[in-house]
Amino acid sequence: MRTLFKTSYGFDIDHLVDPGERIRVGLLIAGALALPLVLSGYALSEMAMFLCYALAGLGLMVLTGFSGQVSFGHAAFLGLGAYAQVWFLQRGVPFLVALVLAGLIAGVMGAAVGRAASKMHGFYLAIATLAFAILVETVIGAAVPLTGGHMGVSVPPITLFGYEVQGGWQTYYLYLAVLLFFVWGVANLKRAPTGRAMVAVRDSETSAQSLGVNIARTKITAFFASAFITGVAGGLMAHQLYYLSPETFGLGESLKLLLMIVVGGLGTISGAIIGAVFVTFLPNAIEILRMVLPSGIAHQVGLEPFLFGAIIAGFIIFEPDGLYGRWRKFRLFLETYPYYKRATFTRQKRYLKTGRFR
Amino acid sequence: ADTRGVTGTSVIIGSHTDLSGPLASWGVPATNGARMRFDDQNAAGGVHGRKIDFKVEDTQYQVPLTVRATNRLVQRDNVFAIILGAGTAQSMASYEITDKLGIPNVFPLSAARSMAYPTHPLHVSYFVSYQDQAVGAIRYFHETAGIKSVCLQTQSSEYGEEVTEGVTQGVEAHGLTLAMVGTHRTTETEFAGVATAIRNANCDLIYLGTTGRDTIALYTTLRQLGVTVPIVGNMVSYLPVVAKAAGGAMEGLYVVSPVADADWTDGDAFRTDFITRYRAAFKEEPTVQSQVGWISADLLIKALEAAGPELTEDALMKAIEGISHYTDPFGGPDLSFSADKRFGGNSLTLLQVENSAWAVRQADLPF
Amino acid sequence: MTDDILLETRNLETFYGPIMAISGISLKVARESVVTVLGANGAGKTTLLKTISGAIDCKKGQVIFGGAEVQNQPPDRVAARGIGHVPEGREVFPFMSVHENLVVGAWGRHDRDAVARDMEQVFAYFPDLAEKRDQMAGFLSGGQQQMLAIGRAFMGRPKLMILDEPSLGLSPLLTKTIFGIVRRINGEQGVTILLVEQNAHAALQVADHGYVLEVGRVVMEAPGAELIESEDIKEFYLGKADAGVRGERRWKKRKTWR
Amino acid sequence: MSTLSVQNISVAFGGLRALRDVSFTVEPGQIFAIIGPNGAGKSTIFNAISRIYDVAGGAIRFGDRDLLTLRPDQVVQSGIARTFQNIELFEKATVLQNLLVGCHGRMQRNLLAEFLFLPAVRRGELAARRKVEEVLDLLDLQHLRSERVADLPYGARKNVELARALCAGPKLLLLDEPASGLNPEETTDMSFWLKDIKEELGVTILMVEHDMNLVGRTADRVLALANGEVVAEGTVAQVQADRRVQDAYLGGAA
Amino acid sequence: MQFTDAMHLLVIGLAQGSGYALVALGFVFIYRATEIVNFAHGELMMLGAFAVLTFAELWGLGFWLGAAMGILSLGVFGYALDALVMRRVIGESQSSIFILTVALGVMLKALAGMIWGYTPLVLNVPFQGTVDIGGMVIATNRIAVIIGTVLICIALYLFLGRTRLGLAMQAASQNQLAAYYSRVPVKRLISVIWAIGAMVAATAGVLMAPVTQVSPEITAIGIKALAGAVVGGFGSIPGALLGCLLIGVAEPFLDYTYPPLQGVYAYAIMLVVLLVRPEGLIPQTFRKKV
Ligand SMILES: Nc1ncnc2c1ncn2[C@@H]1O[C@H](COP(=O)(O)OP(=O)(O)OP(=O)(O)O)[C@@H](O)[C@H]1O
Ligand SMILES: Nc1ncnc2c1ncn2[C@@H]1O[C@H](COP(=O)(O)OP(=O)(O)OP(=O)(O)O)[C@@H](O)[C@H]1O
Ligand SMILES: [Mg+2]
Ligand SMILES: [Mg+2]
Repeated sequence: MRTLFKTSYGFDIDHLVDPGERIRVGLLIAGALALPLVLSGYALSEMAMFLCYALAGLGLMVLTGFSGQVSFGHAAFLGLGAYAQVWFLQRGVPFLVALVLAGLIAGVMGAAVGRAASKMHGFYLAIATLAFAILVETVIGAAVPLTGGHMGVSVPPITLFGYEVQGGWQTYYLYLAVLLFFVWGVANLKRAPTGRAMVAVRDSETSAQSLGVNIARTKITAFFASAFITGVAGGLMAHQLYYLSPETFGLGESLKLLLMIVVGGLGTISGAIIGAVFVTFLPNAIEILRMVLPSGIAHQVGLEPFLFGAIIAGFIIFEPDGLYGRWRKFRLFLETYPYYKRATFTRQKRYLKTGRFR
Repeated sequence: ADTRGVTGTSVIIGSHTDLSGPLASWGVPATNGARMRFDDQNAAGGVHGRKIDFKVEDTQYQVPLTVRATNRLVQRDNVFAIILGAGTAQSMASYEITDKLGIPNVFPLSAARSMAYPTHPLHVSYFVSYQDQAVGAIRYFHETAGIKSVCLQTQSSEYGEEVTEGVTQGVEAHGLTLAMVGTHRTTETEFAGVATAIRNANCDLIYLGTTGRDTIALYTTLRQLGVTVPIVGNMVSYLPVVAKAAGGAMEGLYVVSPVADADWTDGDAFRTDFITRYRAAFKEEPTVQSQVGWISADLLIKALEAAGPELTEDALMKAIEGISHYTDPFGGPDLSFSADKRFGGNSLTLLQVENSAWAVRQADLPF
Repeated sequence: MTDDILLETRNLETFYGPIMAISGISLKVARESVVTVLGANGAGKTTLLKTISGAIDCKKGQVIFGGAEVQNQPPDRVAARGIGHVPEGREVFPFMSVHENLVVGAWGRHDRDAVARDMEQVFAYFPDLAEKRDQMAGFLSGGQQQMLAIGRAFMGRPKLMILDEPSLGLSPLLTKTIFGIVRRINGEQGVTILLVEQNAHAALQVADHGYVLEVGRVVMEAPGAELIESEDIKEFYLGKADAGVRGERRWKKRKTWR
Repeated sequence: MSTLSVQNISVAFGGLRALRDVSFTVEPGQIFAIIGPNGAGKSTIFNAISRIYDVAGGAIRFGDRDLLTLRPDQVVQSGIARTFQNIELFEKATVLQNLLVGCHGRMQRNLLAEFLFLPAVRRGELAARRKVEEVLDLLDLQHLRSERVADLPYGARKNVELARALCAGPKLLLLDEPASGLNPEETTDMSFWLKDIKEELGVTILMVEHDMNLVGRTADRVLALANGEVVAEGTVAQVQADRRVQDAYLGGAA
Repeated sequence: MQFTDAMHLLVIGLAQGSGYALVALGFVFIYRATEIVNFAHGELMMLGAFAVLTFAELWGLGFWLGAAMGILSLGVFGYALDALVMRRVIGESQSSIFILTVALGVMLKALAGMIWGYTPLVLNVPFQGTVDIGGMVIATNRIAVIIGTVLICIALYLFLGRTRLGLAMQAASQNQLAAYYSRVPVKRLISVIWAIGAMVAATAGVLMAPVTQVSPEITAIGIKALAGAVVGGFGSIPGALLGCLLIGVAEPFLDYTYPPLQGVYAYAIMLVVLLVRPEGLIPQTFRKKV
């Protein structure tokens, strides 16, 4: 095991001070950059979708993972972003500007929700966001001149500085760049006062308040940042969906986002990304599973959602800290080998206490 | 030839459909019917020596999953054509992908106008559009019963919007009034409020843009409120369960449909064989949706045959456009396609619930 | 005489993940005696008590209660054998009234009259609680919650009562009362007491026997009266002594047992 | 220097009047202790000052500010920090992170700047970190810097909470039973720290405490409360000598 | 609108509200005793309806015996669900547990689809037909829902508040460790609660079957029930009843007044209530005393 000597406070502030971690992240990015060399067009389009989900998950992570506000309606922001993106593109706004505007529109709506929700807590907030998402869906369906209603709209292609970005590796790199930018930004936020305030609000409102954290403002900020990022993800996702209709951004999609970050590991940036990997590629894994299953079962209708549910349930039962938690254990095992002690992560019995206090 | 998805010995046909979501009651039997047709053809040596490789992807009726399914079919499985894609928005998204690559995407499991209109060389639909279904129904009741006003209740979905368009069109064509329009979310189960509103609107005909469960709930509620005017649904409500539901309370409901369930009991050899084999293979009764699947597959096979051994996308589409007055062995209405007739159906069937079953009231209904 | 030992731990080791919180603790609690465990912050007192009552699992060692091994059993089973635990830090049922809290405390008892009598007894011990009988426990003051936690354990009529810092946050008057009650239930009802207390002076006054814990080990054990006389105990645990020994001196003396 | 003056405040919960016309004044540089039986309303006074409870009447002023016009999160800006009787730390976070949140009130916040982590944000972070280290040094908590609070024993948490309150750089510190759960040795340490905080940092301290030893060593003035009403006020000796205090609180001979 | 129309809508609304409430009661009951928000509750309801349908129709046991067996088997299912699955995640974060219930819901729905298919099935109930109350024709099954709900509601309320078992359940949800120390067999108790919750859900499924038919899609009612429970103050039994009735009654009138938005009103009402009272009508969460 390496020991890192900290010689300045900067060590606690900077990203990636541990050389091992630096190498790992470097390798990961290098690997991501090299992917188009080895992947087919289909796989790259899957990757682009994955990047959209990772970004959306990152957005939800800011809200739910950091500031503890569970949202059942985040797909609404995805949808707002997507529709806004298409609307701006149709009116000739350049791609990047449209993307920022799409984020802003989602963000402002998010802030409004945050404002309204600043007095709500826990489950009430979650259900209120669900209602909000249903209303957004309804409005998108009804605002025919703006959105094409339920008939939907098709999405214009991406043009960047007058050059049409093709599917495959070009889209992939573009999306990767956007994701990396936001990962960096959110990591920054996390080490800065606002990020800390969000975490404080999550852990104890009374305590945070007594230290000068303005609860309402922190929640609104969290909602804004979260919705902004998710809105941008929606803007990107629009191009992968080719065709938008309001039902696309319904409850199922919201739950999927939530599921993603929980399975990935709440409260960590890596969690959002690992969760997206999980959710995007689980269907592929199920496909492979299908091949080895006896054909009577493999062609059973509804097998796919069933396995989807089962695998997620299994993960939560056996790995409640999410996939990121599993990875940490694995890393510790490697680092401390052969001195790894199982006991390190065995848990003592735990007991629930009421969550009806705030 | 080096056409995508076509080799000397096989041709790959794909389908993205709903096997486990809200439209599974359409997707599953249709897929089964098509699979049966393809398997039979393969057993008989395929088309021009090519076996048909039928790849089905479940979309759970979700657009994102449909996009991924289409990508898989197109990029990984390298399909030659797609048939029986489920859902309107889903198929629209799928079109965006297949059109770019010039892949035929035909006979979707949706009668929306946008499925084949505006005319596109790679799209055809085997149904009569929801609009035309509504137009046909309204014309029929206007001509036979002299209705003056219509009430409309639809789901708030693209399907609902299509129906609304059709009803509006029909109403305008005959100078009627549209007395009331209501929409509801697809998951709704309780309709007392709107039913009262509909009753109080006093219209002569009630048209439903509903699917299955909501048709039953709305119909029974309306009748309980003492509404006696004709109530008409369209092809989506044309399900056995709708006729059977509520212990006989569905008596009198009309539907207009471009397809009609075969008469399974008349001893016809084909149908008797079909029903026994279907039961054996899929452990359930065939429905009109199974017929739709079978017929779509049959149409495709006819077209593949007509396209000749040098199979290209273009040849297939030309061959489909050449189909005229096709009749199916289930006894349904005939179909024709041409360069500008992209919806195959030539007429509709009007059915009504009688003794908890669908009875044909008028075949070959024009629209 | 082993018969006289109600509770015994043998070589108990408990971990929190990789951290060993107690390492090989053996102690004996004789029937109808009062035993106290002293120790600095983080010495492992709470961990020891929790291990005894099954709230956490031990890795090694045994807990023998009334002749049977009970370690690593679910806490409700252990409690049903006759252990009443007053946990550290006022663990009441916050949305239930004081009265309901006490009713739950008597779970598993079927002698209605005796339960009613015990309830009156608790209210007699703590008149403050009687006043607040129907108030939600979560809104009691800190001290009142502490009283309620003690009363609730009492309602179970345990053979062994485990008290984790019962005087935490109680006024000087009530602290005295608590120790009076401890002595009474020990004397009158023959309840055995295992007591952890920062107020070592008071604890040692009622204790027949005492153990001193340091970083998870027992470093000293002796009858209560002897411990009071020990220099180290005086220096580090008895508030009384420090006025004389430590006074305004800021540096600390080394403990001789290290 | 600011004076805390509490004038005739009353607090009621439904029918229960937890405080009735309580008044007292804490002069700058004092250690002011509140004692009283359990349920007397001591914590309620703290909650009223930090605006967690609304008062039914009266006034609370700190220096020239009317506290009753502030939101709970603004109280710390006016120079008042507090600890809680039952310890309200951020359990899942490390000690260091807890203390950094303590600095929150004094840090600049700007979402975009933080998102991009501009140099100004870094400077702010470093300054906060230096403050935290000072406090850690003062309370001898360096070794716990990167421990998770959930893993700490009760006594250590009490100290961490005190440290967190100090990070806010208060002029007035409200401590709810700082010595509960500490053994006599640690209580002695606490008394030294309290004096250091008062003398070296010039912080005024208002504390609730049941340990008369600690009160006796440190408090300049003592207020005795019973049933929501002031019973006595004065020096430690004066209050301890009061009959009613002895009966209701100390239990005869103190 | 005529007076009889209004009365009719009122009765329908009450019945519909009762239906929501019956589902909500199950939610609330499980929440009250375990603080777990069981998102799979709508699925339990659906399973209950299917189970009864299987026994009553497919096995031909007739309605009453079928209903009894179906509801009981859901009880067993609920018990097993806790004992085998939910028990393992005690003490995990709320959001993890919530997602677990979502995943369970997905599984149960898919499973039901595999077993019974996706086409709605019809359960024939003995309370078919209509009654005529002062010129108002009301389906008997509506009245059955109202009566069933009232009875179950009273029973659960008394059970939680008045029996020792009920107190112990509440204790277990508020502070498990302290409940253990008080000898309450927390694990077993929680399994019993799941059993009861599942049985209530199954009852709801049966009573609602004439209105909804039986298909995997009926789980959607669960979400409106959730909305109702939240309006009332999540965790309160009277609150759930109140909230669900409010939504149930308001819906038909709003549908009547402006038909194009049917299905959105429940959520709109909920948002409005939450904006005014962020903790619902009967608040169940409290500011921690510090
Ligand atoms: N949940 C936990 N996770 C990890 N370590 C813990 C946990 N609880 C306690 N510890 C550690 O175990 C050791 C013993 O703690 P314990 O709470 O038993 O001490 P204690 O003697 O009761 O202290 P106090 O007098 O402060 O209550 C401490 O070093 C503490 O850091
Ligand atoms: N939020 C609340 N709701 C209802 N009653 C309350 C609330 N907070 C305090 N009380 C009541 O007010 C009285 C005073 O409580 P407080 O917490 O101020 O006492 P205290 O003096 O701090 O006692 P202790 O020394 O035991 O902590 C108590 O009787 C308590 O039950
Ligand atoms: Mg302890
Ligand atoms: Mg207090």
